Parts: sequence; structure tokens; C-alpha cells
Amino acid sequence: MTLGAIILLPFFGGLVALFANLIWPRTDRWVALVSLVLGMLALIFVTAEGVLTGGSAAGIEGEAGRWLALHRSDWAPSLGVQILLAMDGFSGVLLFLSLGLGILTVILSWNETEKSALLMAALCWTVATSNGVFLAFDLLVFAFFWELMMVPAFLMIAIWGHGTREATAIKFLIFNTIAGLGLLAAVFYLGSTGENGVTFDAFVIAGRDISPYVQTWLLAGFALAFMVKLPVPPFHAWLPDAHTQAPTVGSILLAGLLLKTGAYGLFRFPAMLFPDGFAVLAPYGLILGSFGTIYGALVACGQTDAKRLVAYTSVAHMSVVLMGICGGVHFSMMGAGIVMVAHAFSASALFLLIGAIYDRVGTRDIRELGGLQRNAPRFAATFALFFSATLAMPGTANFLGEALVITGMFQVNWVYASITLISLVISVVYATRLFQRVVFGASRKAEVKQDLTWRELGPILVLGAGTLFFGLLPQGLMVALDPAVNAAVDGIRAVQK
Amino acid sequence: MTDTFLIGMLVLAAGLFAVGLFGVLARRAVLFQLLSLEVMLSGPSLAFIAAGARHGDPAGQGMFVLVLILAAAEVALGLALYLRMARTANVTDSDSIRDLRH
Amino acid sequence: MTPADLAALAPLIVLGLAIVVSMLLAPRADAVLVRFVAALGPFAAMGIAVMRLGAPSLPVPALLVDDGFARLGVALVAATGLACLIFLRPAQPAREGPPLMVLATLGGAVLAMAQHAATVFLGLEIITLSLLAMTVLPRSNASLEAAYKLLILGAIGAAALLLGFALAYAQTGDLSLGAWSGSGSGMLVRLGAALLLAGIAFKFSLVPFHMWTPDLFSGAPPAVAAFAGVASKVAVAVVLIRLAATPMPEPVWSTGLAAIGMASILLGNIQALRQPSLVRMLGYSAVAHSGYVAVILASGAPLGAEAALFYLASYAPGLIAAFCVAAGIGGTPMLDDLRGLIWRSPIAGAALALALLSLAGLPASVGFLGKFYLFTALIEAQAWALLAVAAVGSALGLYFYMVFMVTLFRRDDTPRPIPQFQTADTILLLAASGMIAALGVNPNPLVNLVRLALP
Amino acid sequence: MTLSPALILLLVPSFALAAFMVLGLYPYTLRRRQVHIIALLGGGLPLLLMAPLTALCAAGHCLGVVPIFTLTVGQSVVALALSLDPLGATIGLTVSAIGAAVLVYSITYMAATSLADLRRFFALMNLFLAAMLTMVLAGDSIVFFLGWELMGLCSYFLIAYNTTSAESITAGRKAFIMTRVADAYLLAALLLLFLHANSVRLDVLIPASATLDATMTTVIAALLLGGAMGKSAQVPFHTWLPSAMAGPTPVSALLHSATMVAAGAFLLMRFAPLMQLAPMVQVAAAVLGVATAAYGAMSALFQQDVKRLLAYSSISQIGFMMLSLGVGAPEAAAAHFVMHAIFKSLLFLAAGDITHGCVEGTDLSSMRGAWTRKPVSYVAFVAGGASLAGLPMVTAGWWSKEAILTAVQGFGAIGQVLWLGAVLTALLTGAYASRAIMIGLMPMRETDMPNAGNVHRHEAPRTGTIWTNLPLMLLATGAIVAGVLVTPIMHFLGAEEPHASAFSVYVAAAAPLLGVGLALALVFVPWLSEGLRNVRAISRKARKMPRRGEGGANSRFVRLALWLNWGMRFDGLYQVMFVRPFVKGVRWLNGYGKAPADPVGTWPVLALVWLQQKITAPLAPDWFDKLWMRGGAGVVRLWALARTVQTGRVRDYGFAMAGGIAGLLLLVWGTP
Repeated sequence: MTLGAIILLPFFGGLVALFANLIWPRTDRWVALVSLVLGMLALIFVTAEGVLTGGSAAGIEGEAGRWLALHRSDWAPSLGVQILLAMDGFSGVLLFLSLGLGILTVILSWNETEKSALLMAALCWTVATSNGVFLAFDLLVFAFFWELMMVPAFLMIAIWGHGTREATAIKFLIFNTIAGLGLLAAVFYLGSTGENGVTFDAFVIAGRDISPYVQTWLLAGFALAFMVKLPVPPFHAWLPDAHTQAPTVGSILLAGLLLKTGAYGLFRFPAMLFPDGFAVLAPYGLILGSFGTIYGALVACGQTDAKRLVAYTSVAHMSVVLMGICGGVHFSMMGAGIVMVAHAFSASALFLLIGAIYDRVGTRDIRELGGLQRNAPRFAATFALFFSATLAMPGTANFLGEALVITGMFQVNWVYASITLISLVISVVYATRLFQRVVFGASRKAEVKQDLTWRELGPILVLGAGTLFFGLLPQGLMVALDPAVNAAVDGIRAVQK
Repeated sequence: MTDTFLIGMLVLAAGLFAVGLFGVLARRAVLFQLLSLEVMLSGPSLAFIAAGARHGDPAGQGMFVLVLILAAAEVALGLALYLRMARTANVTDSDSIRDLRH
Repeated sequence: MTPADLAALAPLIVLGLAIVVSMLLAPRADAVLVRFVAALGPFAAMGIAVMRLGAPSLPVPALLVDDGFARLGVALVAATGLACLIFLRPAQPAREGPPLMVLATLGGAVLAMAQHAATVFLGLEIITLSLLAMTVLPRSNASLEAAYKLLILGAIGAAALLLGFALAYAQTGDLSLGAWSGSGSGMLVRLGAALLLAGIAFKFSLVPFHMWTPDLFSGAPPAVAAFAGVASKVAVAVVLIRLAATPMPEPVWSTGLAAIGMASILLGNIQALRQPSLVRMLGYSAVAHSGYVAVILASGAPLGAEAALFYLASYAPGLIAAFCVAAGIGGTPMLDDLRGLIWRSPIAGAALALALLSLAGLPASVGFLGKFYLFTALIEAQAWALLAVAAVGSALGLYFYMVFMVTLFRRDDTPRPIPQFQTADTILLLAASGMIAALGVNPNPLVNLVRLALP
Repeated sequence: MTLSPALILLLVPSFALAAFMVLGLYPYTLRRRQVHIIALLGGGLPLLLMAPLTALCAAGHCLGVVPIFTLTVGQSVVALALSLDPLGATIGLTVSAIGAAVLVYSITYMAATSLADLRRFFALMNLFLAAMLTMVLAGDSIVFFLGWELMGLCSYFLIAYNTTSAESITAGRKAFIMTRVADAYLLAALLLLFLHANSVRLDVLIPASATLDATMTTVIAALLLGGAMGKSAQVPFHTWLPSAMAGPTPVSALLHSATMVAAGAFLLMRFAPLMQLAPMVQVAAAVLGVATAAYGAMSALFQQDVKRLLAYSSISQIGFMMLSLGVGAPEAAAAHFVMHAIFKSLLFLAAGDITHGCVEGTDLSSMRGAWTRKPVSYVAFVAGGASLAGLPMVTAGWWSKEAILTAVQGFGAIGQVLWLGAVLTALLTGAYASRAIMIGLMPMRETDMPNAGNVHRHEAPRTGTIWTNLPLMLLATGAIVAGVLVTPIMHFLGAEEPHASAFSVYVAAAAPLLGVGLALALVFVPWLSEGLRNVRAISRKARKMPRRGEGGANSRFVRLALWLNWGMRFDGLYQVMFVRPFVKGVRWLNGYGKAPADPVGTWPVLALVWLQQKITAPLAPDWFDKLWMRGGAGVVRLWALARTVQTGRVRDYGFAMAGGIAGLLLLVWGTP
């Protein structure tokens, strides 16, 4: 049940935080922090237990040693729904990311005054729901968390956002809800067509023999939801707006968590449930991804709003993730996994930095900004670090991931490899544009006078340490991702033979 | 006792029930409604006795006693209510007590 | 009397003891003591019934039976009785209240165990008469009116029930509930079945025998209404399940039950639609809920018994919590009185909100699973017409529950009295809310409990 | 842990990295003196460590591969390592020596900058040094690429060091983007090699290339060549280098002439065994190399700015290295790398000191009067220039260039053509080198006098400080006498002693001297010098090519010189070919054209909105809504009706019950 605690602790933390201020003022943030830290401890406990005992293979055949922890209990047996949570290294990494970013965002919004209790609750719930997505292997429960995840994000944009926040929040909701319908339809179809009654158990469904034609359509349903969340052009229109209007913590969670859930879904389920369909659709995924990575990078080159620029770089990077997954070879999938983690660090940090600038001068227009170098050296130095991460400088995790994806692409098709390399070149164009407009020169209108505070610097240093650590010593990360990658690659390869 | 007789008795019982029911529906005075209830309950009583006699089973009479007791209890409560209503609200017409509606 | 019989009858015995002792204490002793002594009865009965839930069933000679349904019924009735005892008002001037409530519980217990015309009748009448007595406790005009209506209509219902039994008895010569089987095609039995259905439908408040319900709910003390809405229905539902198990003359029974069930769902929900009074709304919605249970049983689904019992059990905490809040507010709370309740009195407001959520059958509350059972059973029986009506009814229900729900959260500036709750009330509210939420997330304990009762 | 040579090898880049970290970390407040000490430690210790290691290697005990740690990626094992072999030792020692010299020099040169900027400068210089040494000593392709890319990053930051100058920022970005293109080639090549060899270790990977099929070998070799050309600013990737001169002079001396720019040549030396398997690519490298050399020399001849002149000269000299690599003589290229590093950094440092604080900046006219103003620096400049020109026998440059020419001549028929081109280039080299030197002899114009009253002017003492003079003198000595090292270096790297025919040696020796003559002609032949003055005026003011026939008799010469001055207008070509389409495309994508901003994301939305409007427009009155509302109103009316059923009269209730009973009885009656 400790696995459940990883979801429930943040969830109830959020619930308590919502009402905590009624009893004792300004306790909401403490409640949120404590619940997330407890969730992290639970996760550490589960991971340690799984690693030390060699994992729990109970209930899943032929996958001994892959799962670090497994929990299975009935929820509504007559409906075929059960609580089936499983954690392997891949989920574990993303869970660490999710709880870590949760803690970080709570710290960042420590001094928030507007509806702080609700904000804390929304932060906790974002973490809780995405933890649910990362853990659930009962497809109905997965879909449930998937849909639920939008609610706190919606609140964050709609309440604490900037500019046209309501419209943006609704745009976000519409895109993802419509896309979610594909997932729901496919899940219901899968659940109701079993021979032995209704079941949504992904492991049972994975063992089923579904015709390739049906698989293709089901996968299309799944992929629609995932690709909109990822997002891949042409489904990305919600993201730049959402990022631009969202508050800083919202952007961080959006980039660090929500996009990752889409990548997680693509990584996990297509190869597991629909290997035949995957074989049919993967080439299109590659085309879409390679288009997206160039397109996102090109559009980013012309942005004037710093957050929008970073949002488009997210589009480009997540398209690389899509390519890596659709490549379906070990290198590319491993690379995709690492890009996911790396992007969570670097994009979060960039949003944090831009948010800090916005807090100081009230603009994110890069034409008006400038001069961080002179006035705020800490700003400039950290900015430089994540600038290099964005353009995939070796030594950062971003490079490692992209290099692995490119390696995999060389195994799949030279053309895709070349396109990824071109996107690496364009990344320099947009990265330098952002960097030198903000950091170099002198600002005409918006002079940043105050350097980063320690409360801002702390999280940034953590993110920077993560970027460099996983870039230079990625062995642990790779070991964690390896079983999931192997399982996916084996599933795909079994079809190709 | 023949079946014909039983049917006759049952028809009579049903008639008593129907008459009682009609009385409840037709009369507005509380007291008369209570009386009609008594008549209505006497129908099943008769039916039990007749059926008991037909099958030579004492259970029918047992049921009759039970019904009788109930009727008594019901009327006792009813009369108490009637007194209370008459005393506090000066009501004897059941149609006039209709504060609880819609 | 064997020890087994003694064990089977133990709930009735402890209830009886509690009634006698508290009745004796009532004139002199402290009101709290009376209430406490009275409460021991249902508490013990509930404990005994729950503990014996898994035991093999056995018939107690002649009149009663001791099986899983009976035990679950007794447990639910006793639990409801206990809960209603807690917020039974007014307590101070009328010391007879607690013993009467236990008496009503005893009636429910007898009914749940009934196996014979005499016990069915006796159980029904004990409930009706003790409810009557409790209804007039406030001695207001409204309560007198409600009691009078219950009296007259109850007598009509009782007479119909008795006539039904008598007709069947005339044909078969057997008064036990098993008598209905075997000679199903006899005209007298079939006529009797119709009359029996009418009598039971009265107690189950199905249209068109339901009209006393909203009036009683608004006239009687809330605890009495809650008891009438939950405990007596559970007991009657057990009888209905027993009767359904004895094949009743078909298609009279199913068709009739389905017809009045559908009528209840539609009329109950429509009448509740814009009802401004909380308790009357609950009264009408109780009619609709009875209708849901009736259509479950009428559909003849294999899952029927389980679904019906689960539905009633799932609906109980919501109704009890809602009435407890109504009791705390006092009078007949109207929509306006509830405005912003959740800000004035967070616990009561949250409990009421949760209760409404559960009654509406929305997810994350136990009511959702009740509705889920309802629909599953109807789908299983392929009763599409019933399903359609149930769906329409649920949709209508969503509307009026949500109206009240939203009102709870509205802010307003008019000063309104803060509802008064005793500690026991608060505990009851918390327990009910906890049950709604916890069973809504994980219904397995309740499902298992209900399944234990199935043969 | 004992101080084993392996550990020392790992420490070589570590000290520079540590210096970067200490200088770069914000919280420490350091004083100027402390900054200097840390920077010099970071710059000097690698040299002190490299020297014994090189000696060890020269004694025949090269360390080979020193693993750092090992990663496992699926079935592949990725072993990160440094390694020390003769090539690495030679280049590493050179780099660390030049690095140390430049850092020492910077202490005086950068004296006027603010403390924060100074810290940034030294931090980045140390980071660069660490990166370059890492790359040179890399034992596997990942570490190699890490160093390679970090150099590029440092180059960007250092070119844009003056962050308030738009010119330097643009130049930095240009350099970064262009080298990044080349880096993509390199990355592709390295990854392909990795996939083939299933290892990243260079000592496994390079031999494994022997088993590649021919096409693959050619492709990888071509990619490597592309990577090298980009980093080494070879035609057609060269345009970033002249712009990069916007950075401070020490940066130009260290990064953009002596070491980083030549890293491309080093790359090809490293992968020489692979290159030799792809003869087509080799020929291409040689041809492009000689073309670049010629191009650089021609352009350098007509530069008006001493740093740009030196930049074109770097392009040209690295072209020589490429030529040498192309004809299969990587050892000669390595030797030239070393010599070039010495004299080119010397030239930059000397020129920087001479022009420091002049009104005209680094314009050639600032060199005037150098002999009187800065005799030490001027002497050093002359030494460097002579070495660059390759004055026979007496300069270091001559020996390494001669080694290359000999190798080229031995390259068969095509070698003869290449040799001729190389000799002509050597002639031009002699010309532009001596042109710069001669200008130093000219008297200063009044307007160029450093104005002591101006606070922005930095007045260095005539003789300079020890920090300036020491590196200059050491490097100048090196530029003259290091020629004796050419043969040992080539031996060290495993090559035979070059044997050139006497004729070719004479021709090659004559070429620089002829070049000097050409320079004299440019200065003293009135027609030419007049033309040059015209060029100067136009390039400084109009920036516009005069029309054909305009500007007198020598207009043809003026146009040619201007064209060369502008680097054959490659920049303009690239503007038209790449930059403008890119910018236009990006602007179009962002809604400046007819399309909406972010068209691919917006079009689906617009299409959906359009579709929705098409569908909803006929439904605008919203019949369904009316239906619903009517339905809703109906339900409410139904409620109003239904509630009247509940009359409150008990008789009516009873009536309803009676009706119900009757209905049920009728149901019985009606059913069989």
C-alpha cells in the first residue's frame, strides 16, 4: 500500500492544505510541503525496498525483476476495475521528478498571498494525479487520473495566470479533453472486449491477441491523447498560450510534469498493448516528430515573449522524445527517456528564471530585457547553464539524451538522424537569441536590479545539479530506465520478426 | 363449509373492506373516518375467520385476534389524536387540516 | 427453546429489554440516562446481528426465520435506529421518545425476520404505531396532521395487506410466506398478491401509496422521518426480497412492482424538482429512491437482492446525515436557510454537501456505487425500459440535489442562526460523512457485508 | 594514492577546470590579486604537469588510455577515458604552453577591466583551456566531443565578452552557429563510428574503422572533414573567424588562432588512419586546404585591420595543415600546428600590445610607429611575422612549412599542382606578413598619438611590464628557434625524415622573399599604393563596391583588392543564401507574412473553428437550445402540476391509494 501512499499523501495533503488556514493561518504551505516530503519518503522507501529485495514480480508473469513494487487490490470488482499500481525504474524516475518538482514549486510559492491555500492544493493535486498516471496499470484508473490531472492545471492557469488566463485555461482544457476522448474510447473498448468479463488490467490486455487492424485504431486513440499532451505539432497550439499565461509554478509543473505524462504514456503503452499497431503507426510518428522538432525550433527562433520561446523549445524537444520512442530501438528509447528527464530540469529552470525576471520588471518581452550580465551575475550564470542545456551542450543530460536519440535514428533511418542534427543547429539560434537578448547588452526599458534571492537560487541550483549530474554520470538513470526500455524494445521487436 | 360459502364470505369481506374504504373517502368528519377504518378492517377479519373455518385451521382465528388488537390500538391512537386536534385547533373536519401540502 | 433459537432471537430480546427498562426509567430518571439505556438495545442488537452474519441460517419455529437477510436487515435497522436515536428531538419534554424509537427498531427487526403473515403484519404495525406516537411528540399542528395522515393511510394499507393475506389463506390454507408459491395460478392468490403489494407499497412509499411520506417528513421530527425513510424501508425490502424468492404469482407481481416503481421514480423526482423545503425534497426523493429499489427487485435480475440491499445501505448514511443537519437547523429548513451553510457551520455544511452528493449518486461517494449497482442490475436483467426510466430519474435527481448543493456554498450577508449541534450529533455527522467518502473510495467492506448476507 | 602519471594526466585539465569553478562561483568575493593568482594557477599548472608527461612519452613510455569510468547503454559499453599518446602529448604541451603564455600576458592587457568582468574573463579562459586539453587528451569520442563543444561555448562567451557591443555579440552568435553546423557533422561521424565499433574508445574505434565498407568510410571521413573545416574556419565555413576578432586580443590569440581554430586539424590528425582509408575525401581535403590557404593569404594581403589580417592568415595557415593532412602527412601538419601556434599567438599578443589603446583600435594604422612606441613588442612582432612568412632557414615557420611542401610534392601528379598552389600561397604569405611589419616602421600620424588626457585610453609604458614582455620574448624566441624541433616532432609522431629535392627547396625558399618584394611593391609602387589608399577609404567609409571603371586607372585593382578585403564577399553570399531565407521563414512562421503566427498549430484550430462555424451558422437560432429550454420549462411546468397532486387532504391521499389498489386488482384481472 506504500505505492498508494505516493498518490494519496499529496492528495490528502492538498485537501488538508485547502482547509488548513481556517484553523491556523498560514499553515497551508507547511501542510503541502510536509505531505510532499512524506510522499517523497514513501517513494524512497518503496524504491529502496524494491531495489534491496530485487523487486516484486508477484502477479506479472515473465517479468521478474522488472517491477520494483506492485500493488493490486479490488476497487469495484463487478465493474472489472481494480487498483493496480506498479512501479519500475522508469516510473520511479518520473515519480521522483514529480514529487521533487512539487516540493520545489511549493517552496517557490511560499510567499504567495492570493488564494494561497487553493494554490497549495492545486500543486499537491497536480503531483498526486500525475503520480497516479505514472503508477496506474489499470487502464480505467489510468484514464481517470489522466482526466483528473487537467483540473489542477486548469485552476492554476485560470486563477493565478496572466493576461487572457480564462480563455487560455479553457483552450488548454478543450484541447486535452477532446484528445482524452480518444484514450477513453480506446480504454472502454479494451475493457469491454475481453473474453473473461470486463477487465482493465493492462497486463491482462497486453496478453490478448488483438488483430493488427484494431490495434492500429486503438493506438490512434491512445496516441491522440498522448501527442496532444506531449505536444507534437500540429496538436501543440495550447501549449505556448498555456505556458505564457500560466504562473511560474504552473509553467514549471506544466513543462516538468504534464508534458512528461504524455511522453510516459507513449513510452509505456503502445509497445506494451499494441505492438502491431505500433509497427504500423511508428513511421508516421517519426515523420510527425521530425517535422515537429524542426518546426518548434524554427518558430521559437522568432518569438519575442521569453516564456513563449521556451514553450516552443519544449515542442521541439518533446518532438525529439516522440522520435526516440517511435524509433523503437534501444538507443533511441533510452535517449527519449533521458531527454524527458533532462527537459524537465532545463525547461523548469528556464521558466523559473524567466518568472523571476517577470516578477522584477513585469515584462517577458526579450526586446525590452537585457543587461542581466551587468546587474545580476547570479542570474546570468545560472541562465548560462540552462542556456547550454537547452542547446544540448555535452555534459548536460539534454545532450546525452539527444545524442542517444540520434544514435538510434542512425539505426532506423539516416534522414531522421540528419533532421535531429539540424534541429541541434537551430537550437543554437533560438538559445542564443534568448540568452543574449536577456543576459547581454543593456536593457532599454526593463532593468533587472535585484539578483536572484536564495529562495529562488536554491531550486535553480538543484535543477542545475540534476542537469549536470545526469549529463556526466548518467549510469544510475540509465540503469533505472533500462528495464522499461528493454520491455518496450522487446515488444516491438517481437512484432518485427 | 363449502367453497361456495367461502366465496360468499369472501365477497362479503371484500364488500366490508370496500364500504369502509368508501367511508374513509366519503366522510370528512374525523370521527366517521375512524369508524370507517374499523369497518374496513373488519373485512379481512371476516375473511380470515371464514378461511380458517374452510381449512379447519385455527391460525385464521389467531389472525382475527391480531387484527382485532390492531384495530383497537389504531382506534385508541386515532381517538387520542382526534381529542388533541379538537382541543387545540378545534378541528373536526379532516379536509381542513391541510397545512402540509405541495 | 434451544440455544440456537435463543441466539437467533437475541436481537429481539435485547431490544425488548431495552424498551421495557427505558420505559420504566422514563418517568423518573434523567433523560440522558433513558436515552443511553434505550440506545444500548439497538447497539447490542446490531452487534449480535453483525457477528452472526456469516453463520448458517436456520428457521425459528413457525413465525420467524434467521438467515443472512434477516441478520443484515436487523443490523441495518438497528444501526439506523441507533443513529436516529441520537438526534431524536425534542428529548426533554417527551421522555417516551427513546423507548418508542427502540420499539420502532424492534418492529423493523421483527419484519426483517418475518416468515409468516402474522409477523409481517405485526412488524409493520409496530413500526407504524410507534412512528405515529413519535410523530406527535412535538405536539405541533404539523405533527398532528402528519400523524393523522399516517394513521388513516396506514390503516388502509394494513387493511389491504390483511385482505391480501386472507385471500391467499383462503385458497392455500397456509399463512407462511411460502404459501404464495405452488398455487400461483389461483385467482384468489393472485388477487391477494395484488392487495399484498398495495399494503407493502404503502410502507415502501411507492406511488400512488406514497403521499404520506413528504408530509410525514416535514411534519415529524427529523429523526422519525429518517427512521421511516431508512429503517422501515430496509425491513420492507427484506420482506420484498423474501417474497421475490418465493415465486410470487407472475406476471402480476413483477409487472405491478415495476409499474409502481417506475411511477415512483418519475413522480418522486418530478415532485422534488423545485421543492424549496429540504425535508420535503428529501421526502419526495425518498419516494424516488424507493422506486429505484422497486425496479431492481421487479427486474428479476440475479444481482437483484444484492443490489437492492446495497442500494439501501448506501443511501442510508446520506439520508441520516441530511436529516441530522435538518434537526440541527430546526423547523423545516428552506433553501434560503441553507444559503452559505458551509461557511457558517463547516462540519454540518460539508456533511450535508457530501450527503447530497451521495444521494445524487455522484462519484467519490457511496451513493455512486449504489447507482452503479442499480444500473448494473438493470443492464444484467436487460430491463431497458426500467433502465431508461432510472436514468431519466437520476438525471432529474441530479438537478434538485445540485440546487441545494450549490446553495450551501453561496455566500450571503443576511445573518442567519448558526445551527446547534450536540457532540453526539457532530460525531454522527462525521461518521456518516466518513462512511460516504470512505465507502465511496473503497466500497469493498460494504460489498462484502452485503454478500455475506446472500444465501 | 600515489601521484602516478595516470593521475597526473587526469589532473591536467582539472586544474584549469577548478580555476574556472572558483572564479565562476559567485559567493566568493575575490580581490584582483587573488583572481590573478587563481587564473595563473589554472593556466600554469597544466603546463607544469604536461611537460613531464610529454617527456615521459618522448622517452617511450606513453601512458595510453587512462579510464575515468564506464557506462552501460543496453548492450553497448561506453568507457570514458583520457589517453596520452605522442600526438596528444605534442599538441597538449603546445596548448598548455600557449595558454599559460596568453594568461600571463592578459594580466597586464586586461588591467583596465572591472573586477567582475576580469573574473568572467579568466574563468572562461580557464574553462576553455580545460576543454581544449580535455579534447586533446581525450581517450574516447564522448570526452572528445565534450571538450570540442565546450570550446565552442567558451568561444561564444569570449567573443561576446564585451556584452554591450552589438558587434561582438553578433560575432559570437555567428561563430557559435557556424561551428555548431560543423559540430553536427562531427557528432554524426562519431555516432556512426560508435554504432559500427560498439565502443567509444578511440583506441578501439579508429582501428575498427578498417572494417567499415567503402561507402561508409567515405561518408564518415567526409563528415569528419566537414567537422574539422567548420571548427578550423576553412572555406566555405570560414566567415565566422574574421568576425570573431571582435573579442579581446588574448582571446583571439589563444582561441581564434593558435589552438581552438586549429582543433579541426587536430581532429583529422587524430582520425588520420580513418582518413587514409578514404582517398577521395583526402584529395578533397587537400584541394580545399590549398584553396583555403590561397584564399586566406589573398584576403589577408588587403586587410586594413591587423587582427582581421591575422585571422585570414590563420585561415590560410590552417589550410596548409589541411593540405598536409590531405596528402597523408599528419605528422607534418602536427609540426605546423605547433609552429603556427607559437608564431600566431605571438603575432596577436604583440599586435595587441602595440595597438592597445589606439584611437583606430586594431586598424593597421595603429601599427605605425611601433618601433618607437613599443620596441619590445615590435621586435616580437617581427619575429613572429618572419616565422609566419617562413623566411628560409632562420625561422621556425620555414621548417614546418617545408615539411608540408615536401610531403605535398610526394603526392603524385596532383601533388605537383597542389605544391605549386602552396608555393604561391607562401609567396603571398611573405607579402602580407612583411606588409604588416613594414607599417610598423612607418612614423606615427599625429591623429594616432595615444592621448594621455583621455581616461579611456590605456597608456602602457614603452617597455611594457614583465607580464607582457615575458611571454612575448619567450614566444619570439620560440618562433625563431623552434624550427629545430620540427624533425624531432615528426620522429616522435612516427614519420620519416622529409627528403625534398634541392630544386623545390630553393623555389620554396625564394617564395617568401619574393613575397617581401611584393609587399615592398605594394608600398612603394605609386599606382599600387594609391589603389590601396582608395581601398582603405572605401572600406572604411562607403562600404560599397565602386562601379566598373570608376575611380581612375587602377579601378580594376581597387575592385580586386576590395573584393579580397571583404573576403570575396562570402558573408554577403551567406546572408543571401542562408540567413535571409531563414529569417524570412521564421518571420513567416511567426505571423509577419500572410500566414497566422505559428501556422501549423493555428491552422487546425482555425479549420476546426471554420468547420464549427459552417455547421453552427445554420443552427445559429439554436433550435436545440430552444428545444431544451422548452423541455426545461416543460419539466418545471410538470413539477408545478405534479406538486398539486399533493393536496394535503387525507381523503385525496386515500383516494389515490384506492386507485392504486384498484389498478393492481385490474392488473390481476387483465392478466391470465
